[in-house]
Amino acid sequence: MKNRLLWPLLALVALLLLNLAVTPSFFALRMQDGHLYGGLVDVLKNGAPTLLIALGMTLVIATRGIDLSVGAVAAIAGAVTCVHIGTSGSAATAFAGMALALVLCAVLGLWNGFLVAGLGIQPIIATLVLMTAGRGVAMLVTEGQIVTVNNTAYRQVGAGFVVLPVSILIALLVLGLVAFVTRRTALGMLIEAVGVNPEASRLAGVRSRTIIWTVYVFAAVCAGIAGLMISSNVSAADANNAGLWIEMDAILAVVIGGTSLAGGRYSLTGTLIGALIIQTLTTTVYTIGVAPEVTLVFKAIVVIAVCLVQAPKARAALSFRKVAVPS
Amino acid sequence: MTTLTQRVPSRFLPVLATVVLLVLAFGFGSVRYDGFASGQVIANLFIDNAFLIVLAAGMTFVILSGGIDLSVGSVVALSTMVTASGLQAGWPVPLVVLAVLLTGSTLGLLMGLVIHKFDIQPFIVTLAGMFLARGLCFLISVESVSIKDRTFRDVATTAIELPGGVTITYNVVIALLVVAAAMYVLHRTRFGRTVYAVGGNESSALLMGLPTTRVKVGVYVISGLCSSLAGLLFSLYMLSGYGLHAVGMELDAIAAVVIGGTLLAGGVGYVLGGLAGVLVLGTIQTLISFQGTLSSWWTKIVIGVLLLVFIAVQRTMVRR
Amino acid sequence: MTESPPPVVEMRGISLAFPGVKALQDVDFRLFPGEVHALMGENGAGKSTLIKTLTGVHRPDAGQVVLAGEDVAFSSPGEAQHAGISTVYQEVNLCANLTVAENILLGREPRRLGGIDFPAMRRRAAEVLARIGVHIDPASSLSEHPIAVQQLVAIARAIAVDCSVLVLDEPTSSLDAGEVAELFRIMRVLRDEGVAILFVSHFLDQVYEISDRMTVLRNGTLVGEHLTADVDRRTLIAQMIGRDLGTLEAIEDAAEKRRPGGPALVRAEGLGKRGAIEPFDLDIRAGEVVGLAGLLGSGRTELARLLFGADRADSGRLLVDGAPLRLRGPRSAIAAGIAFSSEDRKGEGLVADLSIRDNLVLAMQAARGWTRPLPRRTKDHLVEKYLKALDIRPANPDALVRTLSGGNQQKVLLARWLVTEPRLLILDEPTRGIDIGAKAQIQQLVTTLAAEGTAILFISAELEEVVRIADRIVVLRDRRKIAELDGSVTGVDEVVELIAGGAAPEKVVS
Amino acid sequence: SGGGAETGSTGGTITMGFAQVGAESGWRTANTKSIQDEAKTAGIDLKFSDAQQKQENQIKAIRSYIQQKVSVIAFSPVVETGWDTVLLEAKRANIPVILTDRSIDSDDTSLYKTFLGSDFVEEGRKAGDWLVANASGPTNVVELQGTTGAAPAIDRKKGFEEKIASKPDIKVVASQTGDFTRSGGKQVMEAFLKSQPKIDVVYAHNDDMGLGAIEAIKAAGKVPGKDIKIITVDAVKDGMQALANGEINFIVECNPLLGKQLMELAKKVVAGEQVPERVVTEEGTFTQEQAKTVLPQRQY
Ligand SMILES: Nc1ncnc2c1ncn2[C@@H]1O[C@H](COP(=O)(O)OP(=O)(O)OP(=O)(O)O)[C@@H](O)[C@H]1O
Ligand SMILES: Nc1ncnc2c1ncn2[C@@H]1O[C@H](COP(=O)(O)OP(=O)(O)OP(=O)(O)O)[C@@H](O)[C@H]1O
Ligand SMILES: [Mg+2]
Ligand SMILES: [Mg+2]
Repeated sequence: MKNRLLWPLLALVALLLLNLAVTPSFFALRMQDGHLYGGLVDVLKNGAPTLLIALGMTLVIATRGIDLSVGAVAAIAGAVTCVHIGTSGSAATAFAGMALALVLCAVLGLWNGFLVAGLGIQPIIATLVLMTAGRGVAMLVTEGQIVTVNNTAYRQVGAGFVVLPVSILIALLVLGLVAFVTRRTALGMLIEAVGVNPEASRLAGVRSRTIIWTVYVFAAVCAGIAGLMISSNVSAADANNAGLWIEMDAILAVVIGGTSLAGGRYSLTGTLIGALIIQTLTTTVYTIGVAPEVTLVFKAIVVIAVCLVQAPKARAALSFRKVAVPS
Repeated sequence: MTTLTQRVPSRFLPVLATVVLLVLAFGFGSVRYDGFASGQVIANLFIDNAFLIVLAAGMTFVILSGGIDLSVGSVVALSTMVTASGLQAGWPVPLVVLAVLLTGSTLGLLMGLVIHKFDIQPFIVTLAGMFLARGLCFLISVESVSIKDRTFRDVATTAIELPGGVTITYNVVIALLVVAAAMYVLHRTRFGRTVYAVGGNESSALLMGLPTTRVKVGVYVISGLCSSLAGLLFSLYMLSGYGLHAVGMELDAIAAVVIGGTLLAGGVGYVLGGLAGVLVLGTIQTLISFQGTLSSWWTKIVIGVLLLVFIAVQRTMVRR
Repeated sequence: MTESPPPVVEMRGISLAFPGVKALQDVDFRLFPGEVHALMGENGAGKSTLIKTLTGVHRPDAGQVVLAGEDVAFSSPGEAQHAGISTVYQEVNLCANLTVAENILLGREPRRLGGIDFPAMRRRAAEVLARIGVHIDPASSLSEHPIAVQQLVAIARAIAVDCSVLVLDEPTSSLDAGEVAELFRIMRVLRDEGVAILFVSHFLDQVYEISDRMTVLRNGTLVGEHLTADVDRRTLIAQMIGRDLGTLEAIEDAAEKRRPGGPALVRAEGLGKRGAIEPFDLDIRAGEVVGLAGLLGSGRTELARLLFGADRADSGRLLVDGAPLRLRGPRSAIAAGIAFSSEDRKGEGLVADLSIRDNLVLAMQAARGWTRPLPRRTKDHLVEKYLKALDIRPANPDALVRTLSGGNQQKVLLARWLVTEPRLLILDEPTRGIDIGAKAQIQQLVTTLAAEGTAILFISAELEEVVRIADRIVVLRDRRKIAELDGSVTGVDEVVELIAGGAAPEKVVS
Repeated sequence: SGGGAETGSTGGTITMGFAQVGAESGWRTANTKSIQDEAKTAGIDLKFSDAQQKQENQIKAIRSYIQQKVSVIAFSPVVETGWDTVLLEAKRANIPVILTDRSIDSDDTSLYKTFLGSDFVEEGRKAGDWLVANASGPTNVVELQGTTGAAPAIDRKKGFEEKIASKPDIKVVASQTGDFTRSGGKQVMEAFLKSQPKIDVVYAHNDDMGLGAIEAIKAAGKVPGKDIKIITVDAVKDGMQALANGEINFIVECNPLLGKQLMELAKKVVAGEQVPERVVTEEGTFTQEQAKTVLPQRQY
């Protein structure tokens, strides 16, 4: 387990070192007005929404599901909050708006859970419905405009600091919470059981529906919080672009982190590393000045390299080791 | 529905349910909109989605084997780019076609080999393939390139007259041929049946002594080939090459295949299901454009709702 | 017989280690043409691993494999198959989403005009199935059939081609006497044609009946190779388990018939499900072992699933302690104290990718709900207790169940339900693939549990076992309950007659 | 296939089929709204469809308009290329076509009647002109590009480079795509601020990226508009506000309110009147002072 995470971690470090080579000040941290600044802080901060969504996605994937709607849900969260805040500058309005948004996200999660666990629709199309319609809803809320707000309390979520950027703290808090809840209660084990063998789990008396329902709600709430961060970061709700394709990044983070799309055993730490790798990759592209037209090729190469490094078979191909067939 | 359930083997039900739904949707459209009840509207469904039909056919192979291919949309874009710039550079048409098909299959082969040899999840490998193919487009040119070649234009604009004054294009013919070929391969050849076996249970298939390597790599070659062919059809359809063509089309292809009743986990499904899925997506779009009064956001919402109606009704029909 | 032809398969000095386990150490093995060679050993001794090393599933760390005089190193089972080694692996390894015919013939299907000739394929599949006495529709999907039929299909696949070596890893674990006889008949025919047959089974009777020679493994090492005629059971068992047999026999005698009185703990009234089992009545009292006897496909599993709520009944009702219980699914059954250990441990039983520990506590944890995790200490205590009680090897709670040998997996499944301390324990083929030491252990466990007041419904393809430990036997035929025999039954013959439908059925009908 | 131009007009009222690209930005939404409102005012029956940013969807929509026999088709081409086939069909069905926002690349100019819209290259030039006029000494520019491959991104870059080429002091030291979004602009700018030792000017291909860059600059403890000058394109309301506040230094307008002109053209085209092949929209540029005066009247 520890060993399994070693290689992704090395890949992450390698990427960071690449940045350091190009920008010598990349690792430098500096305090300014009690805020911590630096390249690493930026990576964490910008990676926070992806990380949050990837956390929710990890649990969904562990149950053999997938949630494509997270980007749309994030957009809805931002839209609802910003429209609720409007021109108000009061903290109370901001909190009410955020609470409203998160409750709504939970409802959307229930909806996904209903389609998957209740109606038995394949997760990918069940959530495709909300992926498409959800963005429409977000635009309906904002009437297609970019809604700009000017609310200091709301700014804190995505752009505020308590020494570290608040978004990092929130993401780490959620990570800790999920880790605690799934590993200290039996939830994690039951999720994995449902993901590996749904029928055997059912016959062992596991409430698989409730569990599936729970993970979709959790994923939606995570997406909601991420949506708040994204929108708060720029103090505006962009229904069309907020969280666009973030589901792909999140799934990629989960998969790089070593969780199989076929469900079953998952690793939250893996997801954390995966999300950081993805964000570092993006940041690297910006810092080392990869031309936009080469960006995608660069990303493709890095992604493949990262995967090859951590694939046991690829390493085994170099050093001669026997390869056992899974049975 | 009970009589239906009894007479038709249950595995055909999803496809059948989809077809019934399509008929219902067309009935609804004809009653509601002028000009909807015409053969040409149905023909347009095929004309406008020929490339998606081909993509879905290739994707069916991959999904049946338990994999997924996210690169198809980008490979379509790359194919249009290769076509357009090749023609611009004065290459003869057959050479261009060959180059495109070769590019697609080679990319598929490479992805398949990486997936199989190094045991990396198809999702990541094909996602990297997606980046790579689109990146290559931009390396060729960031701007869109027009196709001015006469042969190409002629093929693109030729209308084949069907009885009843309905016209279709060569694209449709090619797409339907691909579907037929895919059906043949999947159902009548050892390769095809092994695709099902691998998707059903890979380790069993291996222990049964089936050529799983060939299949696991082969499906990506097929999907790559289909993507590049779809790219050619797309070039004919658009008469241009562009790096931003077909953004997100992989999702359409996957959705079509899954809507048609193919299990994402692999092992269960039909090519015809994919075709039906494409037609469902196309019909939703046609209904919306005939409505013609929806704002951008209502368009999205209605697409989602119609999609939901289709899959939920299909689901209840299949459930009995 | 000893010296004449050279061996067709010779494995020399084979060693193979998995992380943490040395599965094989310097094992030699020879297989001669025209013999049935039994590979013997306890659960986890390395039998299946040796077979998989032969057929290219695993690459050995050391040693060589010689086939017909040539060094071979297969890199996939497909290659081994092409070289003439036909194999039935221990767990059913077929594709449930394909038809029976495809499962038998895929890879060597008859073709016409470049495509598969399906009618010919079905005809051919039906022929092969008929050879082993199975009559099912070759065009039906494999998933429609119970595990035993799937096992027969796997055997059919193996004998559908001409081969020089036939490997059968516990092919009889789910079969009843009739099927076993058919299989043996075929094996003899093949042997006489010169095919070398490698046979694994934990049923000593079967081994002695069919095999000519045997190789014994213990803990991954070779103990010896003998002609079957040269070793008696006592010696063989002593070789397999590495100690004397005394204890085992004591256990076998211990089972004595009891007839507990009292009201029914669980009572089925007209419970039935169309197409699966006709409505039946059944009483099970606390402290009683009820055996279910019947042929393959007679509906034993279906009956058990109805009692557990795994399938929903469409007639009748179930009473627990005299009060009707609405079964909405396994959960309500579990809540009422009913446990069900499925015959299909791979598909419906174990969660292969989880550890032994998680699998052991799964049912209990599910019953408590996720918010009330079992305390770490309780968990460790339980796990330790059952690892020891059932002698599960390796005794490492963190080992993934997937990596256990077949018999040890079965023990884990059994332990999962024992942990919940059920009032009614339904055991569907609990001794499938379990070695004879462990089998005796489990039989004793059942008797002890019954003595402590647990009601047990015991299903086994091995009739002797049922007769030995059941206080009462319910006989099924053609998905119908046809008789109930009380403790006075002494011999297997009596039951066999009923099952086969020869004798007048209603002997002691409830 | 026969039929005259009048087939389209059902009972005198004009039906217009409009195939919009999508609703990817505030600019686009304002554009859509203007067209919808003006159609109502002009008494034109508008059939609107949103292509969700996909050219093939636009083509499908146009095809369906032909099927529905509308009197005139208008659309904003996402890309210059690839319209010949479907426009040929429209021509065969005798339905006149008006391009808005952007032209198409075709040898056959008879495929459309007129093109109404802005000139993206020209916008880039205007931005370049201002910088050339206002830069003193060596000037390091970072560029926030639009979506890679998108026409406005390519042209605004082209026009800008064309102009600053005249002054070797002005150098584009980094150029990266921010996908036309605020978050994109902010993230890219954050990275630039770390990797570039000296940045004098930000040239953003639209207001939104510029607004994102402002956030990043502020967070880094610098003053946007003073320490780092900012030039953007579009002139949407939020951008104008920032301009008036002194956080942006110069905005090149790209006017989305084409509705009125479009409807006028449509009426003429349907009536068979002659229209100019190219109608350029009225577009200006804004400095900080100008922004303050016009801000109260801005409608989008
Ligand atoms: N893939 C694997 N990974 C790790 N350990 C394994 C793996 N496969 C088998 N083992 C271990 O190798 C040993 C031998 O197992 P094997 O399956 O060969 O036993 P067996 O003799 O067939 O037993 P049984 O009678 O129960 O089937 C066991 O300790 C088992 O746990
Ligand atoms: N020899 C056979 N020929 C045809 N069908 C069979 C045969 N054996 C079993 N079946 C099938 O078995 C199914 C019923 O199986 P069920 O699981 O109830 O049997 P069982 O008595 O529990 O047998 P098992 O010993 O396999 O557990 C039916 O679908 C029937 O078609
Ligand atoms: Mg074994
Ligand atoms: Mg059974």
